[in-house]
Amino acid sequence: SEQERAFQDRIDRGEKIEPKEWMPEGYRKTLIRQIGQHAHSEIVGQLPEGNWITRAPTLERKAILLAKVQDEAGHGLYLYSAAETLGVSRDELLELLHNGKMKYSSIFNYPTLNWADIGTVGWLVDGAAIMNQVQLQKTSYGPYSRAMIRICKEESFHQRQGYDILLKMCLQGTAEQKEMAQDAMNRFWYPALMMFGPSDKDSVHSAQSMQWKIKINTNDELRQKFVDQTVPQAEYLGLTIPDANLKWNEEKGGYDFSEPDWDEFFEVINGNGPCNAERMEARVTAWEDGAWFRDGLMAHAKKQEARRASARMAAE
Amino acid sequence: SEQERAFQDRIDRGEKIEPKEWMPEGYRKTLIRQIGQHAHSEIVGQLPEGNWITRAPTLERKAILLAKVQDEAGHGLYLYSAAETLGVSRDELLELLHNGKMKYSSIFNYPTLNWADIGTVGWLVDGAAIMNQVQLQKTSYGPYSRAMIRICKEESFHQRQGYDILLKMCLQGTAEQKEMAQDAMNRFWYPALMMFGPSDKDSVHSAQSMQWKIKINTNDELRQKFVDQTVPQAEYLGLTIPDANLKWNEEKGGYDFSEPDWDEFFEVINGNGPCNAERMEARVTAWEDGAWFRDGLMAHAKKQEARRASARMAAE
Amino acid sequence: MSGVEQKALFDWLCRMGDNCLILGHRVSEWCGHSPVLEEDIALANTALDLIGQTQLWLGLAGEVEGAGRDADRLAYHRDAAQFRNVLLVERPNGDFGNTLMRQFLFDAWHMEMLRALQGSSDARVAEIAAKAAKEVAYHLERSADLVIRLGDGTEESHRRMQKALDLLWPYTGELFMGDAVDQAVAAAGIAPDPASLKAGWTTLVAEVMAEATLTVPTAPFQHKGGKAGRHTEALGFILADMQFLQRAYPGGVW
Amino acid sequence: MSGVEQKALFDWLCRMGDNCLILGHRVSEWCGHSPVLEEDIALANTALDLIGQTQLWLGLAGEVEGAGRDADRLAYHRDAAQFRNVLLVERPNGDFGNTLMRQFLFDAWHMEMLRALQGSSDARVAEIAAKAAKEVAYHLERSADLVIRLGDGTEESHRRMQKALDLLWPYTGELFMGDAVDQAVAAAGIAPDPASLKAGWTTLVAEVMAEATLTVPTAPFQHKGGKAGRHTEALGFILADMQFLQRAYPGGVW
Repeated sequence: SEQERAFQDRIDRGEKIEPKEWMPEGYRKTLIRQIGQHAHSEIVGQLPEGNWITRAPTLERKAILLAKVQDEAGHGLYLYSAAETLGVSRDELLELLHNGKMKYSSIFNYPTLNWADIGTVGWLVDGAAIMNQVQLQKTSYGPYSRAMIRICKEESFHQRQGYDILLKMCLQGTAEQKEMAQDAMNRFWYPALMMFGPSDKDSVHSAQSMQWKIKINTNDELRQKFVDQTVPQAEYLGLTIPDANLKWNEEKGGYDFSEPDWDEFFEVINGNGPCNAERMEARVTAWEDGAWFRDGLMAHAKKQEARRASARMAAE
Repeated sequence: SEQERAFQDRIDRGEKIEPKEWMPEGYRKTLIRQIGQHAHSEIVGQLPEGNWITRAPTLERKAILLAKVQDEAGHGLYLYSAAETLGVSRDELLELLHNGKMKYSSIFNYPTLNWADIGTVGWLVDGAAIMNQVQLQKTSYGPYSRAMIRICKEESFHQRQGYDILLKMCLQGTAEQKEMAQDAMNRFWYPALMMFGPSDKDSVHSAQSMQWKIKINTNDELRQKFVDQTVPQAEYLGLTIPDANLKWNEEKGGYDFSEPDWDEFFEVINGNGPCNAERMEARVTAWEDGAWFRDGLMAHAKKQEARRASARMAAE
Repeated sequence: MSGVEQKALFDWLCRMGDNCLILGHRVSEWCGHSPVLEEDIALANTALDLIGQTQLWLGLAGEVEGAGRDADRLAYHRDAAQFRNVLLVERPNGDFGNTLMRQFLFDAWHMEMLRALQGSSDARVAEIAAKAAKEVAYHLERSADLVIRLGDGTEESHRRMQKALDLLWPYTGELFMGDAVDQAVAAAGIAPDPASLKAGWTTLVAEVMAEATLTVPTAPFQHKGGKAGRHTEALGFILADMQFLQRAYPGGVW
Repeated sequence: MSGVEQKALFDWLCRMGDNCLILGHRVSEWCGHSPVLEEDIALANTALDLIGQTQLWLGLAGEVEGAGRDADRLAYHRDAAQFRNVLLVERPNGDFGNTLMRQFLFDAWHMEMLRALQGSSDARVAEIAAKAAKEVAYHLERSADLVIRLGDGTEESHRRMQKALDLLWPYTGELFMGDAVDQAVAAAGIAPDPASLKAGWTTLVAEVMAEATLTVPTAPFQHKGGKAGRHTEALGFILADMQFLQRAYPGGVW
């Protein structure tokens, strides 16, 4: 249609789309799905890291981890707000999460099993997330783009803190600590690669999203960039990336590497990951057990409103 | 009355009273209270020791503690059975426990705070219990007496195991371990002395109970015996009994010692001990959460019965 | 400072630090499990403040002791009997209402204490108190507000808050009980006599509970022991988690 | 025995021992909290048997390894990644029905395994298996019976047992998955190929569930990892409690 063409022209000129402006239904839907998933990922993402807060090995590490998890909840808040500008409430989105109709990043279905996992999640998982998010600062939807700018600042901080945990463990720590770090690397490498989504040729939504500048780079581009950035960091730590095919390719100016096991990826997406059931149970339980709390606050607000109203009436 | 006199004569001759035989209502009531409290003490007594099963420091200690707690549950079973011969069911007694109308030994309202407490509970608490129970083997009510004979055999085993924990910690252990043991002694000494009940002059039920041979020795006799037995054991461990007045009295051939704080005793009896609320909550929760389990078994039994009945009918 | 005073000051600083550490631990157990996202944020923030305060108090305790123990050493290498926190802060979280009530009852005391400590004769103590007071003022504002809203919310939320208040009440008395340690630091002008904080606390609690339509319990029995290292059975389990890595990997670098 | 075989045997013995240790731990968490006194006794007895079997398996593992580690050293001084139990046994207790269902699913496998092991080429293994089999036969009889009675009890007990079965089912597959360790011990005639136990287990489970009026799930997904040291997040917390004293008091004598 005329409208759609005009919309695409604005996008192509690099203009930002704002909440009240016209947009194609598909654009709105795609954004809601993407922003909602991203928001859900932030709140579910509290769980694997929260798992180690009570066991953090020093007071400083505990404080840093608390701050990080707090940031994640904050990111969730920004993102739900961005989604709300598209006409969907946080409660609606949460209901879709709780009944399994919306997803969160499948990385959070992997368990955190030792303290090095906390470092590795910061380094690899936040690293991959940032790679994704940096491009999204340039996304065409204004509120989303602005949320991303705020988020990116904090995330890069998290990534450095994660890497710092591993620096300590690998370069100054005991042999056992280095083993932990290698174990974490072995478990998180491929799931981190999966975070960019399936290869472009198998990715359903990619082309349209790129045209709308909801995505800027392809999955494969981002994955390649991530590997190229990560390999030297791993080398510095003295960690081995669990990929026998990993090799510098002079010609392309990047590393060749093995694809993750996409069957596993789709299994995990479909509920069959190590922690899917626990993560969902934790979130649903938190929500259900908290119903009385939310109801209580609501009831109090109504009482206060009624009191103010009758005070006004009495005064008139 | 004639009957009462004849009953007392039988007691005085040392005869045992058996379930179906006539007995004064007061005798029955006193026995129900005493046996019921004793049974409740066994099951509540699982909690402070159970608290350390998952943290027992060696596999052998864990096994010994499990066996001990299992024995205690078993003692509970014997005692509820003995009480049932007096016409009161286990469920009735449990209801009285759960609604606070029946008590259990107040010693179990003290927490177990370190591993030496497990040794100390075995040595002092089981030691005091045995002192009580040995005399009760001669009690006039047959089923109670027989339960006590079984129980005493196991208890003395428990006491030795408790003492053995302390032998290891005090004679072979580190300075920290010995400190733990002294800390446990400091906390458990007076509560153990309280286990014999208030001084004879303040004890409400004692005279009648002794006449009926429901009790054989007085509270003060038993307490003295306990102190005299325990002091040299403490000395052997190198532990200090927290009583500046403790002193050998050549004349009486026993130790002089300080009375426990009876105000504390009555406070704890009346619900104001360190763990009263937790202990009751644990028991009531176990009972309530287990209702579906008991109902399920009952329903299955009825179904089976109905099936057998209809099978019989079909066969006829 | 005499040796006795130094020992008393060390003990007293451990009490301040351990209160923050253990309450921070309990609060952090909620992480990702609270009833609403804003609470996840607020709780993480509260825990973070408390852990920060722990670092300051236990750091100073280590300095005062002069035996080479820093805040981490004190946090991670003492067993339960060496911990000096009041029993209130180690109480299990229970439901979210219980957690909030515990927080309010503690915050109300904490604020009184930190206010008084800003006039401490020990400049280091006064400085930590001034910094902490800013954070705790916010904790208190928030916990008081939520107690009021939930107390005067639905029947269900009222019931839960009253139950929480009844359960926790017997653990508040310890906050105001003094002992030789308290006397020594009070005599040195370092900290107030704990009993002197009671009037302010009682007034604030009464006000908040009145607005929350909750009934302040009157039963006199109060637990004690934490300040002297006699804790509830809960603390050992807290420490088993908290200290696992430090205990299991001696010589580790984190 | 070659070095490879010895290493495989050590690993395999740790699997046997760790299954017993971790399940024994879980079961013992019920102590004093079960729905009825007879169950308190039965659970303590089950836990006790399992801890006894742990001592035998891990004791032999230590001997085979020949590095001076005894059963206690193995139980108390390995971290989660060195544990070799299947994930099933570390699943949280949940309600009492979940605990019983986990016990039955494990007992049914355990019995098949111990039966086969009595013909082991390693006399020490056969001997432990013979002793354990007597105990486990009783565990199995009891857990099967309770699953049947509760499955075919009230609507509520049926619902709970079905839920437990559905939740635990994805953790049963690991019992029958083989790897290099399994192949090595099977090749040496020490232990059966895990897959060979599946038919017997499946038949028994099907029979019991039919009598219990419960539906055996058909979803194919199965968790794995425990046998190779990749556990769930639950194990770390189990070990933090279990190992606290040994970790906190090096050089202690217990």
